[in-house]
Amino acid sequence: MKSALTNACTIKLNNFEGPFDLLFYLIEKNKIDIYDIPILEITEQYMEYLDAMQQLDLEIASEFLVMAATLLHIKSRLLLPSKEVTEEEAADPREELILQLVEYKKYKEFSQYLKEREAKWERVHYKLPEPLPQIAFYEELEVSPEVLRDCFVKVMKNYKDRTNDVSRKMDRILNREKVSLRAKVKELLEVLSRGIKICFSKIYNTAVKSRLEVATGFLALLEIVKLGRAKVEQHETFGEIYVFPDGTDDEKVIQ
Amino acid sequence: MESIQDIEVIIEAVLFAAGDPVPLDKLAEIIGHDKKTTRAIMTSMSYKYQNSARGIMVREIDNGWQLCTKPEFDEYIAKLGAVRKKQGLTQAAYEVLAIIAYNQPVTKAYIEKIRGVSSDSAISKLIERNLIREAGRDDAPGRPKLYETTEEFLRVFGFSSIKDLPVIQMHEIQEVMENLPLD
Amino acid sequence: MESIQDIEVIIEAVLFAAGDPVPLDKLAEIIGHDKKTTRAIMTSMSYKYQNSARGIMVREIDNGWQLCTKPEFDEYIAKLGAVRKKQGLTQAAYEVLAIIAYNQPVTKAYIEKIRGVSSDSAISKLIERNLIREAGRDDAPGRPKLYETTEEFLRVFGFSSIKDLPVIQMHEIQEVMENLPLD
Repeated sequence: MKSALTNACTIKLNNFEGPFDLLFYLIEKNKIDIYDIPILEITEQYMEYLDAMQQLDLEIASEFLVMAATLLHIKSRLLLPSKEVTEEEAADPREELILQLVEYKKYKEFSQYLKEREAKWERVHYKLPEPLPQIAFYEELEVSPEVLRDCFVKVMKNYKDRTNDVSRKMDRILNREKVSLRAKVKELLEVLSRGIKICFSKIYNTAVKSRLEVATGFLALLEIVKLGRAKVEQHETFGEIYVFPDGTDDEKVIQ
Repeated sequence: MESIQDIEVIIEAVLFAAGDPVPLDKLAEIIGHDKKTTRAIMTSMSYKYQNSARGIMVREIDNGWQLCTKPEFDEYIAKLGAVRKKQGLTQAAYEVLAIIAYNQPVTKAYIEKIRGVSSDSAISKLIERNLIREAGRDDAPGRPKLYETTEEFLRVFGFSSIKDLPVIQMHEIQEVMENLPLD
Repeated sequence: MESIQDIEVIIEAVLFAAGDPVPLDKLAEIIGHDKKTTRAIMTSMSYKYQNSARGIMVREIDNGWQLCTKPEFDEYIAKLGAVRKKQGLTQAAYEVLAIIAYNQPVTKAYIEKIRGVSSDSAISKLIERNLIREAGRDDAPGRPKLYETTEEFLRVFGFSSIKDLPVIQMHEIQEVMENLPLD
């Protein structure tokens, strides 16, 4: 028996995909009903296979050993019914194994079906695509003319900003050396010597002078006020600063 | 107004030139009909090719349509030479493919639970053959990769879509439970 | 014994799978007839395809035979390769277009001076979209290319001529200058 079995399985041995596959082979070979597996016989045959594999020096994958343990466990439970049977244990110990085998069988059958379909559809031939020019066509552009107009105004605005910025930067660089507190005090005193009231912003603002000049001009004004050479008035925060030389009246204001 | 026959003739030319499957949307756009009408035309056309004296037929793949030769002429085509035979899949690969096809997207752990063996090499082989691909990750702990079948799978096995897979009786398991002889 | 129709069906499958022209010798070998008979079959087949409701036809090329689409379906086949591109110009393209529209004909140097950045890709995009075109060369040193808007530009914006461009009051740009924030 053993040697016959050994011979029989030498051919197939390597082909078993796993323990389920081997069990299946045994079930079909013995013409057993999958729903009512005679565990004693099957376990015995399964162990014989493993033994044969060992004799042939084949490496036995761990999954086969796990299944062997499962089979032996089921066998022991069937042989030695416990006296105190819990409800859970009352179930057929083969149940889980059978469920797994049925599930596996389903896919094994389907894989056979896949092979058949593949064999048929392998006989079908396709044609290479013709070289087609890839033409990109665009969906309608929907833009209002105003968008174009606004875009242009914005671009020009940015341009002016940028060029303005550049020229002011240039001015600042060129003016840097000229700006000194002393020079601004002198400049302001000259204006005040005409004896008229002046608006600070008319002389110093960033549209016509660099920031440094405006700031220095303001420091110069503070200096002059400190020296008692002028008085200042401001009616509201951030409002215009009026500068009065000593003894001038309101009528004569520089425009 | 074009007759159905005129449209079928246009579609024949278009599918011939395309070689690859042409999506339903694209066909509908080309013939200037809605998708429902186009699908009806394609179904009828497919039937006509199948049942008339033609060497070629129309097949549906994943909501697209493609011309191919009828399988019965393979032996003649083989005489042209240069017919490449693909390397076959292993039994393990077929089993893994079967499990993925019915349960996609599915994790490796699930596949291995059903097969009872490690399935890494079969999975890599199937990916290499472009029959399956990764499909994101499962929410389960460890966020394992999920696998699904590809359009190439449909093409190779002659399915028009995943819905085309034969129904496996899932209630079979239920019956097993009921029929277990409890001794 | 195969009928003529059976043979024609086989030939359809063979020519389809071959794609390239199949020499008469090869066809004769495949269908198991002599060359003279094969030629007669091919001539008759070619005639039938030409005169029936087919999108494809059989063509003789250099003593070989090939399937191809009938020329009258070219326009439909062309749609296969057509890729619909989402409309919409980039901000850069709008700016370049606006500068050209209001200053045409204009050089790239001018455009780049106004924008302060290189504008090559925006210009090529606009040319590709047929919204601008080259308009001769400037007299300036190096004779740089000039650009102007096209009829397509007028059509897209609904202008009948360039005079329809919305008017920009010079003060709008001037104001911009005067209202510069004093930093």
